[in-house]
Amino acid sequence: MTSVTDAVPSRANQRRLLPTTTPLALLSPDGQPVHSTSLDMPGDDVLVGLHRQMVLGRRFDTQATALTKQGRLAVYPSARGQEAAEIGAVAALRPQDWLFPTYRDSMAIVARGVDPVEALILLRGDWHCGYDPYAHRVAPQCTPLATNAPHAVGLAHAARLKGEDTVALVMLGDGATSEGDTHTALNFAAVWNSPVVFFVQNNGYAISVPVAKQTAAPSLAHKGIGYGIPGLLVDGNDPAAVYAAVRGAVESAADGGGPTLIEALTYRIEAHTNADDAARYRPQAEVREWLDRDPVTRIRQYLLDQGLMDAAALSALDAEAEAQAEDLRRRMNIDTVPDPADLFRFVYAEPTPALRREQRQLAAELEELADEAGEMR
Amino acid sequence: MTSVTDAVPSRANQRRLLPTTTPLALLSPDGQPVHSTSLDMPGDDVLVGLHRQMVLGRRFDTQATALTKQGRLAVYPSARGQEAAEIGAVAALRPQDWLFPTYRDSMAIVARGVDPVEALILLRGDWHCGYDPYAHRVAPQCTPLATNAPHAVGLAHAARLKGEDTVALVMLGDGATSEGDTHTALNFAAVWNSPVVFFVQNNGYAISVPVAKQTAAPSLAHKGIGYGIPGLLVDGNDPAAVYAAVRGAVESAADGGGPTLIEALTYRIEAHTNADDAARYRPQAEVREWLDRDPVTRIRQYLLDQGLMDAAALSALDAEAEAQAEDLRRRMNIDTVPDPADLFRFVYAEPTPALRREQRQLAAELEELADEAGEMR
Amino acid sequence: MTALAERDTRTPTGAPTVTMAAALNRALADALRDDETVLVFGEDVAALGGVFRVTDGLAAAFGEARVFDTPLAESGIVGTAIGMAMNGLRPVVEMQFDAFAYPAFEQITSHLAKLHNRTRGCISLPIVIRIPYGGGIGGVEHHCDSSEAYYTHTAGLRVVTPATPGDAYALLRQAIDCPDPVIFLEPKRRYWSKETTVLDHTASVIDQAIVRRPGTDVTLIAYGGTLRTALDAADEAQENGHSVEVIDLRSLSPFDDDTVTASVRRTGRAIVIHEASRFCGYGAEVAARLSEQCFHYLEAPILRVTALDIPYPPPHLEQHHLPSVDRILDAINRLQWCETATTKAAG
Amino acid sequence: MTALAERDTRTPTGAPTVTMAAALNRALADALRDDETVLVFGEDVAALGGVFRVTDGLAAAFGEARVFDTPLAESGIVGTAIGMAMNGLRPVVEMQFDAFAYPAFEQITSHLAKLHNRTRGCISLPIVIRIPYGGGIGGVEHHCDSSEAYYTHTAGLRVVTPATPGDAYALLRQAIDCPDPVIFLEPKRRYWSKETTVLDHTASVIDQAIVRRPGTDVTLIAYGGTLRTALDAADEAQENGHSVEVIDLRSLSPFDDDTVTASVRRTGRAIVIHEASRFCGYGAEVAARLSEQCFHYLEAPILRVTALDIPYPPPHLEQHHLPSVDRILDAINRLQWCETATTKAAG
Ligand SMILES: Cc1ncc(C[n+]2csc(CCOP(=O)(O)OP(=O)(O)O)c2C)c(N)n1
Ligand SMILES: Cc1ncc(C[n+]2csc(CCOP(=O)(O)OP(=O)(O)O)c2C)c(N)n1
Ligand SMILES: [Mg+2]
Ligand SMILES: [Mg+2]
Repeated sequence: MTSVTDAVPSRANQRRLLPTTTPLALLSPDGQPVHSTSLDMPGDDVLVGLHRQMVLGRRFDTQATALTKQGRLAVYPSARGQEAAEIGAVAALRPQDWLFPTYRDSMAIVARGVDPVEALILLRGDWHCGYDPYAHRVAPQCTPLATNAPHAVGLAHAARLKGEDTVALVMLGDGATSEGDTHTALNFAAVWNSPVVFFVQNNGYAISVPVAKQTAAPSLAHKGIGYGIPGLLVDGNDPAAVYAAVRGAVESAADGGGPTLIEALTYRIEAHTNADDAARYRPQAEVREWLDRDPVTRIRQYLLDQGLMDAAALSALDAEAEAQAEDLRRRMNIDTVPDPADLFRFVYAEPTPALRREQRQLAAELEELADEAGEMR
Repeated sequence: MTSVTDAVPSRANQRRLLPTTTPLALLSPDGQPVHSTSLDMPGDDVLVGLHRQMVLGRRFDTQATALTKQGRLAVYPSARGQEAAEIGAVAALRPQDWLFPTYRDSMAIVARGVDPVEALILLRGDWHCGYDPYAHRVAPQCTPLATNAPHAVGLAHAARLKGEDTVALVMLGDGATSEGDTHTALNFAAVWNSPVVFFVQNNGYAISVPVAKQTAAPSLAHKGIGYGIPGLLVDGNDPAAVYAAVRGAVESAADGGGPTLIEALTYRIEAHTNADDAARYRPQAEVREWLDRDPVTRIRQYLLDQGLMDAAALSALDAEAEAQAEDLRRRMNIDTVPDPADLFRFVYAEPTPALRREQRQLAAELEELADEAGEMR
Repeated sequence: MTALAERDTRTPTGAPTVTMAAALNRALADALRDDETVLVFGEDVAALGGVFRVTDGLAAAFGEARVFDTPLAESGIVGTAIGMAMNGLRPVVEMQFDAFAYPAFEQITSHLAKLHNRTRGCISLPIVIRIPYGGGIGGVEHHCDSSEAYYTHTAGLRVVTPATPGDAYALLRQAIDCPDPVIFLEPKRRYWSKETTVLDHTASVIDQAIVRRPGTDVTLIAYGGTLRTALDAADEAQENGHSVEVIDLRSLSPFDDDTVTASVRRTGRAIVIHEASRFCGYGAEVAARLSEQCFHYLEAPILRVTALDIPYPPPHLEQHHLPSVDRILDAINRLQWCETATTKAAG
Repeated sequence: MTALAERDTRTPTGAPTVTMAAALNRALADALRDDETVLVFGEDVAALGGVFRVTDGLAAAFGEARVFDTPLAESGIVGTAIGMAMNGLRPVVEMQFDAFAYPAFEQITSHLAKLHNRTRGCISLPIVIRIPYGGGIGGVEHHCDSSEAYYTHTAGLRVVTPATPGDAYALLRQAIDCPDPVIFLEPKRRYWSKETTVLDHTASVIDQAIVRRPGTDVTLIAYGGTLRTALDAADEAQENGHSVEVIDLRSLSPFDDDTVTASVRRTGRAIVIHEASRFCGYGAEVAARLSEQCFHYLEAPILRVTALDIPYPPPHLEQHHLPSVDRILDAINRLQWCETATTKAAG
């Protein structure tokens, strides 16, 4: 194992650590290429792939919202409008890397390869996590804000100790940056020089609270220097820029360059969840403004202009998205009954005697109910 | 009451928020005046007063350490070597301001006017806090690291809501800056634009852990910009610079300028407490280096050079310090027996029936013991 | 429903029908109106009116200086509330959900509970921490914890929980007026339960349990979300010939020994009911102290009907976790009735 | 004393005399030696060897990659430990003092205790959180809390506490090997108590209570810091003609019902002893479950000898707070001996 103290970097260079005052971008809102000194335009295949995942992701997201209306999901926090950030960040990860998502990031999880139904088991209410985190290296979606950040740092630090080439990317919201665990995780990662990417999706709100009431900093990316971590401010609706920034951070971390803090400026188009009423705290005009800066049309425009896609390919893609949504709808409409025995199986590696007693009691109760039901027939 | 949202400042100016790369100073280590563009040399009377308090403070501190050897104090965390920071910060406060000290800051508390014996009741083990916090506007010495920071912000915010001209200064150590509550307090203060001064004494260590393992930031003052708070890096062994920096921060806060973060670079000459063994983690040579940068001799040299003090005044001051130490020794050597009834009086505003029962039981036990003792005679 | 609307329906004589959420909203509005030093703050309490709308309309009615949203950090909310109370204000803060109060645990345990004692009473902290708690609403993980035992074990805190709209109003008003810090636990699944009552807080309820239903054979001890379940069970048990007394504790700390002990000594049987897990749950204290204080009066051991000793389950399994009328009836049946019969016959 | 020195005195046959601190140090050294995935980290555990010297010499012996100091944030220590365990390591972390674990409360309660359950067993968290706890050492506020009840009420955590050097070694080794997260509570005031014993961890102790002293009239149930007090009280009580059995729980969660229930059914009388405050303390669970499981065997109510229901007192008053031999003897005398005599006579 390599030593931890070796990792402590010499006092960092101020310039390198501060973000640009305007967000980094590679594509203008109307899809025109923007010259950037610090980011390289991803290859065509990457851009085509990003667009594809964004289209599929948005369709998945709208389908999930629809499923709440049919009562198939208890609740769903939509990432509509954040497709560039969700997809751009995940696409930049390598297979051996880890993703630490929040409740908001179902789209990212599915893009990472998790089965959409498994991704929704949490929100359907069948179990707390519906997928095996090790299968695609995706941690359970985290609900207590910012608490997944130290997990990412610990996992990444362990990878370094074990000599594995693994980077951990943790997703955080603008509101989550106010929690103590964000502070703690940034600090531990910096001192340990851990291969971690802190990816903050600043979507303007923490439920009803606007960023202006969350921080008085020039930007959330300006928090980096206070830990000796480079902070990048990126146009979060520009998938090319998000991909390039995250990719650069992943490569730097993998090369022993330590953690990076990336703030992606984007916007939450839907309410906080389907249960929320956004009209109480934000004007519709603001939403319209952001609809005009739509991330999907932005990259689509670029691909069309560059001749990297044509109308046929587009409709094929839309059809594919439709088919996936159809399949998701169908599978989510199958009634499921989680096994009550699961309540006791996983509290400890081995159920305690007391838990086995409780399990027997519950089984007996359920039998009794079944018998009563039987008698009624 | 004034509104809170009015207080949210516009996105801050980057330049204004970053500290200087070298610590601000007004006096060189050998006591020569240093020109500064940002700090003004305090008036002669102020400097004489600072020196006086530092001499008295150091004598108090060495006396307290001596009292631990005589078993009169359970433990004592010395501030020796930090006199410029402890005294410079407190001297800059106005009567209506509040001080939120830590266990390390007994010297500051006494300089603020708290009776030395009352200040030591905590460490003598008679009660958790020996003074009335409202008498001199000094919060109880705080042990759980950084937890006093949000208290200072809340008190200051309340003062603003009530239209009072009160600034709260909270003392923190370098290690405490790693705790979540430092983050939370800085952020709340910035968003609320609260009149708070965050005064971090970077004395090189958190018990045995050097600052290099605590943070990878260029300086702790660099944390300010991440909250939109100006960060100042000050030579913490220069009482003139500390006073001027804190005074400026207090005035700015009082004028509605919001919070300031000040890092005072200093050094803990003694072990963490008398119970600690510093030889386990730091070389004596390092201590010697800092002894050569002694804050008291530094300002003394300046006062002598400027003819603001003469040998007679010096020995008079030393005599005064001796007399105070003598008085402290005498009063601390009086045996005290805290009243067991106090255990129950203050848990709630009114003791609950259950607590009254427990109190009666204890009283009965103690009577019984007294009788037994009597019988033995 | 807005705070103002609520206030309009208020008449000296007529008794309005209110939900618990509306009663709490009214209590906050009335406290803000009656006491200039009262503040209400937390996450999403201003513009949104709270995720359960308990603070609905308050910011509009009383201004952003007294009702405001904070940055997203519970330890900052409680920590700054402590500082404000040190400076003469009476903060009423909201933790959005039970499990999201945990970041404030250190501030609550090491300061809120202890500063008055630490300073020999110099510093008073008249702070109310409102915490929507418990399950039964199909909430996902972290939104359904019953965390009362963490607070009741901490000396220096008062812990109260209403079970009815009327008590919600009275308890919250009295909690705000109380010089001690109060952990105010609001049973989520009762937020929308209605009661027709005049909202009034003159009669002391903050440290007194109340007999909700008189009975002679067995005492059910419940609070917050489980009172309704206990009352329903009592009605069914009546049909099986058991006369059941139901006590609503209201104050979990301090504990009202007089009311509860008197009842159990009369009935000789008792069952404690709560939504929290059983092991080291609040019911353990109730059972332990009653077993001691009523030892010679007990015809049967004191039973506990609680949630299982597992993390809170996902929505589709929570019905197996929570105390139910059936489980209470089963417990009543296990109270060794025949044995007493024989005992009584023998005696 | 250094870890290496300790290890040198170790011989296959001879039984060394060790303090609890030395036994814990040895357990960590042996675990680090036997299992490459074990890490030890926290505040001041490396160069300093911990404020109680429990990690003394480990950094020198095993290197800074496996034994290291962290930045000063308990929630970061536990949070990163969780991430490391997700990646196949076995972190053993130290909270410097009981009350300083509170900043990690959310990580412990919402993640450490629940991730295995949350992921249907996919993620295992074999993490040990060492917490020096309890008082009796003249420590100032925040350094003397007995916080076990906060953890024992949280499903998914194991909570163990040794009372002797031999158990300290065995329990810590087994806690480190255990696939479940373990809150390992070290009774501060026993750190320097000595025992002559061969340090061995093959016999299972992690979920079994042990009868430390056999007796027939009354069962004293103690753990950690209060076992010594209970044994001393038992000796004195013997002189007053009471044969006292003393049980050391060792595992607070899960609770060893078999051992304890068997004893209490035999003796018919029981007293639970702990340093934590009484109200909703761990003793409440013990008394509640024993009152239920041993109802027909009890000659007297189960009593609790605990600390007072107050914040931990300053050093010069702590002797009034803690359970003492006298208080245990008083409790034994209150166990209604005469009454039984008459009962027995009558029967
Ligand atoms: C510790 C904690 N406190 C409160 C909550 C309740 N809550 C859930 S989401 C949310 C807002 C989070 O905003 P942000 O971090 O910006 O993420 P977004 O929802 O915008 O993606 C809040 C307050 C929580 N989940 N965890
Ligand atoms: C929350 C918390 N964790 C741990 C401790 C134990 N502890 C007391 S002082 C100290 C070091 C603090 O270092 P620093 O903040 O630099 O202050 P200094 O002692 O150097 O003045 C530690 C770890 C504590 N008091 N509070
Ligand atoms: Mg957001
Ligand atoms: Mg320090």
